[in-house]
Amino acid sequence: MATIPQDMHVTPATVREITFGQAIKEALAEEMRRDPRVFIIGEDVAEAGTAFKVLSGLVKEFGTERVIDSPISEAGITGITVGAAMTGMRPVVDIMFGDFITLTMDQMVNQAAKIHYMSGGKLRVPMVLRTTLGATRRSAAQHSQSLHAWFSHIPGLKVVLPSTPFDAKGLLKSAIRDDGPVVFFEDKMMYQLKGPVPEEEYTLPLGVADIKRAGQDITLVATSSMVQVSLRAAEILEPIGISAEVVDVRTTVPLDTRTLIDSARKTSRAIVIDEGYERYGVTAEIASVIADGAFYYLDAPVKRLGAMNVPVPFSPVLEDRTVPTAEAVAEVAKRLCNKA
Amino acid sequence: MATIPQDMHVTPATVREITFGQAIKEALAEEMRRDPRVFIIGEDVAEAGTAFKVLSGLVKEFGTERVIDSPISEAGITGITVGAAMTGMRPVVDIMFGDFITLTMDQMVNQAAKIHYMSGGKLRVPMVLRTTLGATRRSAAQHSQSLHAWFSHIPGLKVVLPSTPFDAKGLLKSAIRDDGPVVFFEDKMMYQLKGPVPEEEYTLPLGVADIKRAGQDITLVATSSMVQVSLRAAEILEPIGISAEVVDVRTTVPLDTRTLIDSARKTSRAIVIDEGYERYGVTAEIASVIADGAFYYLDAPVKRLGAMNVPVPFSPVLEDRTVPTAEAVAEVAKRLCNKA
Amino acid sequence: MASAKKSKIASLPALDRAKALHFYRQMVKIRLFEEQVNQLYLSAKMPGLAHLYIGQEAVAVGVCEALRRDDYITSTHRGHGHCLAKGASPDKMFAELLGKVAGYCRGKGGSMHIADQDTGNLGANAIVGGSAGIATGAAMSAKMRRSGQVAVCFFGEGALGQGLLYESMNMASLWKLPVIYVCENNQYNEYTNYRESTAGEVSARAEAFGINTETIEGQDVEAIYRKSLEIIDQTRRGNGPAFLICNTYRFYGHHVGDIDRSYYRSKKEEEEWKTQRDPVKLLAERLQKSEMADLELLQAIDKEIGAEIDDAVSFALNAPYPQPDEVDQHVYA
Amino acid sequence: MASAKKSKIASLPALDRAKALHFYRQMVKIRLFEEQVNQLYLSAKMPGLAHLYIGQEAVAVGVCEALRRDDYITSTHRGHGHCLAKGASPDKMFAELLGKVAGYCRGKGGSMHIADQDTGNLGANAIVGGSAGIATGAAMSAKMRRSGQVAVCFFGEGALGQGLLYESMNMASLWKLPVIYVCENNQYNEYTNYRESTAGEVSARAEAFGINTETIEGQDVEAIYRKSLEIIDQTRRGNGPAFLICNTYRFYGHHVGDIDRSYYRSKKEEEEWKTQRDPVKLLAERLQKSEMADLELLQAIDKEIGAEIDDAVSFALNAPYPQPDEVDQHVYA
Ligand SMILES: Cc1ncc(C[n+]2csc(CCOP(=O)(O)OP(=O)(O)O)c2C)c(N)n1
Ligand SMILES: Cc1ncc(C[n+]2csc(CCOP(=O)(O)OP(=O)(O)O)c2C)c(N)n1
Ligand SMILES: [Mg+2]
Ligand SMILES: [Mg+2]
Repeated sequence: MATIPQDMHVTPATVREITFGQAIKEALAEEMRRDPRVFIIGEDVAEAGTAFKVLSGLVKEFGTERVIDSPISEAGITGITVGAAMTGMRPVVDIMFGDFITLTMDQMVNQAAKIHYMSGGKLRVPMVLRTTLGATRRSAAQHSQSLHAWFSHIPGLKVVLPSTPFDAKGLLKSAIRDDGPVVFFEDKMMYQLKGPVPEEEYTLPLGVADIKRAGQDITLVATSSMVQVSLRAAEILEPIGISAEVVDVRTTVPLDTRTLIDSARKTSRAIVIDEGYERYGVTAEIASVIADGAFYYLDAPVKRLGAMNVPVPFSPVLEDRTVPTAEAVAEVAKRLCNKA
Repeated sequence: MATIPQDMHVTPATVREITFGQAIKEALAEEMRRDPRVFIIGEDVAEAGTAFKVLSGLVKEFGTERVIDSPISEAGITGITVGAAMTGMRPVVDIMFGDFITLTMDQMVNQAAKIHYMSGGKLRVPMVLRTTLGATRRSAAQHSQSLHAWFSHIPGLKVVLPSTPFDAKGLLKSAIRDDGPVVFFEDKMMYQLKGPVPEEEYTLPLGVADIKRAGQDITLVATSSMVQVSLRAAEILEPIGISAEVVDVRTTVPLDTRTLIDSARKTSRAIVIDEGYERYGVTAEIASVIADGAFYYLDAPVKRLGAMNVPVPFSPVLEDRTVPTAEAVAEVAKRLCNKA
Repeated sequence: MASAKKSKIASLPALDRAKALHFYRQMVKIRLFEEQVNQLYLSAKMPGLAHLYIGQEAVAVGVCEALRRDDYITSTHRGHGHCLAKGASPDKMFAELLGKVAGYCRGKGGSMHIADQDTGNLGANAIVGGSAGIATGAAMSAKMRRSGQVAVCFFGEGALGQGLLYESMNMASLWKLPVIYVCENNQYNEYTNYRESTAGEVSARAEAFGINTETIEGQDVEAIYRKSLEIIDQTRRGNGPAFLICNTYRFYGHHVGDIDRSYYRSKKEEEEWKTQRDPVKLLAERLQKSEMADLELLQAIDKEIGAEIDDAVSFALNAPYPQPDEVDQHVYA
Repeated sequence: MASAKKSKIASLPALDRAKALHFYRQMVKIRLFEEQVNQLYLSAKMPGLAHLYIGQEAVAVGVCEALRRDDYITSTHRGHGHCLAKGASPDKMFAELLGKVAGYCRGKGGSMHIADQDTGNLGANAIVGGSAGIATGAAMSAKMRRSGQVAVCFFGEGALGQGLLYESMNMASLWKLPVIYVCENNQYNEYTNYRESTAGEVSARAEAFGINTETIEGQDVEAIYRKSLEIIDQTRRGNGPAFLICNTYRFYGHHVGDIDRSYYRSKKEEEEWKTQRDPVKLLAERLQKSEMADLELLQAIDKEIGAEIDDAVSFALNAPYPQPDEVDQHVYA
């Protein structure tokens, strides 16, 4: 079973269209069949198949010993996951809303991320924490955050942000096989998004960005939910003669700096788009990596678009203003290309 | 009692030299005398005067009703602080090591930071969370982190990082008087640092950076512990003809972008230095703000120096390699100025 | 004052008519409010979801009627009942649920974050167990200010899974803080029966911290009211925190979108509760038996409150949305 | 195997001589190890601080002697005793304390993070209560792998303030996980007496979750060993978690730098424990009374172990530091 290089094109014959949610479930099911050490723990993950119904049916195949409904104890289940991972299992813990990772930070950051290092490389913590991100579900300030910047800041953790069903499946399988702790963020609004996924088994390496659309005039670097937004922005720009390249970072850690910098050097302009709060968010790291690495090639400053620096409001008229849109990205792109 | 503008020079007559720790204690004592709503809660803050002995004696003056020893419950005391702040008090919660804020994230981020906004501006949370940062105390991975980037990412929180006794006192008093939640980071290694502090009462505004040293050739933007490092770097650079300007951001939120950008425009070169992990840390935000705002003035890419992207190791020979030094800053500066 | 209260309890007779009818009004108000919320959802007029309190009305009303207006409460994702019981008005609540500027939070909070300091409501909370520390801190503040206020922390039995609750109870007990933890055991954490998530006896969880703990029938508003008066009075006099377990049931889904529930609980179970243990029906029967009210009067009340709720809904439907530029207001106080 | 153990317990006679002397050696080893740690600190040869286990030796030895080598333990900031009792060797421990590459963690962990998978030690933890979830997860893993292993979670009574402990105990009880929570109540959380930070009865904290809970004298290694054999056996057979409270005392400061302790505890109290309740002395006396050993033999053992510790210290002092470029190794597995 080969790792699919980012540029390979899957042969149509083997491909079917499935949703992002189905891709996640397939990845888990395949890894659970392949490796008896893999199990799932979380709130309402079994019969209910999670609040988003993403895991529906897994408990039927694997039973309640491997798809475990837990009490409402995010810190506790994360700690249990760390201990199980240290002792021969490969657990996947499900944290329903990304906002609840606030409760797991000690176990993830002071324990999971550091145990391998603190033990001089002896102990390993092969676990995956799956959680969600993304606003505009009218769920208000405590159920709408995209907090991946926090984990990305912590040495010892890898952070994955898939943007298509194909990427989600291949990256989740690699995350489960990784020998260290990996945090996997799923955009709630993307679960119904359909895309081509091969029948054959495959994995995608962590740390390899993907050029989702080739272009010449400007580079749009995006994560997760913002990749689709950037692709739409590229379509808006096309007719007015701006050819945008869309680069999906796929993993904020490890970050494929080479691909990002090369694209920016080629196009001479870049915008970084992410759904986390803009201030001190992942757009800052990526923008400064590009501004440094492509300094002598840039014709304009690297711009950033993140979520507005406000708690996510409930009212639709307000919430819709807090997340970057294709139109907003296109506007900034036009200005950078002096076509505004 | 007037707010001291950053450029004002305190008249020698009124000044004495006190330590950073004494400045913190004076600020707390003065605010507790001035406002009966202010109280302190934390682990071993009373008789023990904290693990760093910073509060020694406060309990004598204010009693155990206002200097409260708590159980080892970081989440709990932070939650209690939020509730007390919402109902007419102005609590200051003491979180011994910055590493333990991992346990307070839900209460700080999902509660304290959002309550004013979620209530449409009706409820207020005037509280201060005091904690520490800084490595090289040989305390290893769980007692050495500088995690201020996390709070800086969250709308609704203000984040203060003082670098001198004078700043510490003036900024802490403003933090306590602020009507919202403020996180105040103290460098453990700085508690014994002495500096001039006026006898007269004063406060310093949150959101105003301070030029700690004027220069022409390069701007060194630093926070907390790294301000002293940058000042030493400036001294190393002086004799070889590089005049460095050292700008202390003082508060990462609100960030005084004007002062940072103006300095970089003037010198045409900038390095950002901070003791948090470099990747996705505060140096990224500040560097990208400067790279954008001073784009057409910069003669070289903005460089960043943060803590090495590894859990903090115990062994001195390893730990000393993880924190930026004056020599390292000077080396980067020389290269940027083509004097290496 | 405290002693005054004591005598009041001692002499408490069969619930007087005025009070009994007031309880009925309040419970009906919650019931009809929530039915309208469900309608607004089904007719796609309400953004997002909501968690209905129907079936648990006796708890919110029984407890809040025993509180002073200036006493504090903290609430949960299932918070409309607590909010109304503490005195909020339906029109501003509906406006909030629809994201309108006339709402209690100017549309910024929504169903899971309604707060109303005028009635001592420190806010609903969308983090399970998230308000345990806040309520305990409000109690600490009341004690420090010697205001004589108490704080009630409402939470579902699912919050027993959150460590913060134990950290908070420990301090409340150590420092004798005037806080009452009200655990509404409606049998389910989302889609999981609480027995699958809760080891041991619920009451022992609080008793372990030396907290006075009581377990009562959660569908009997009068019993809850009497017990609340007693423990709130004790708590107000400085005897320390209390923990009240009310066994109850949510008649509908975990949220308005939870329609097919057969995989986690039986229709039969739901029917039993709805037919035999409906807190509103039970009170209505008692009122008639005791001849405090006849069917006619009760129907008149239902009608009157129904009209109030209808007006509140149309007020909310017709109210304007916030100005888009409000989006970055109220981030910093 | 399990039943074999059972009979073993039933028939357990007065501790046999070999075992008793082995207990003595282990306790003396911890005592002398810690005295050397203090010396290394005083002579400024050790970077940072350390938390001495002196006074609590009976707990680590009594519990660990009842474990299999492949059973798991998690430990705390005061972890040297647990580490030695589970079978670690002093030389690699001292090397770790001095930040040398020959240390258990190549110098990266230090005093508060020694781990040794060969003896089932999943690591000390500098976060109070931080290993409650880890130990519980190790027990879950053992159960899933049907390995017959158990996990022991050592923690100080201060960890009773951490919510994670309650979240973990709830799941351990629900799922009958083979984990034993060992609470070493040495009376103080840092500089605060535990009664000022702990409401109610400690034992009730675990009983509330339906966990089998025992409280015993923490200075009597034989009592701890016997009780441990019993509950570990029960736990290993699938009867669910257990909670063991050992009342003990730390003879010296919270850490090596905590010299002036008069403001939080009296010299008198310290003297009473040191003179009348020293676990090593108590065992020595018992060995002599029961004529398993005479003073001469015990002194010979002391001397022998003293020599072993001295060698370990000089090994560590002479060992090299890690290469600086190891600093960014072992971040990712
Ligand atoms: C910390 C946290 N974890 C998970 C959730 C998702 N969630 C919302 S309600 C709920 C169930 C709560 O059950 P219970 O506390 O009994 O309240 P009820 O819904 O029965 O009123 C869960 C798991 C949450 N909001 N917060
Ligand atoms: C979460 C957390 N909070 C605070 C501390 C600081 N601290 C280290 S040891 C200690 C006291 C622990 O007391 P106890 O658990 O009884 O263990 P003992 O020191 O008595 O062995 C404290 C507060 C910490 N390490 N972790
Ligand atoms: Mg419930
Ligand atoms: Mg202790």
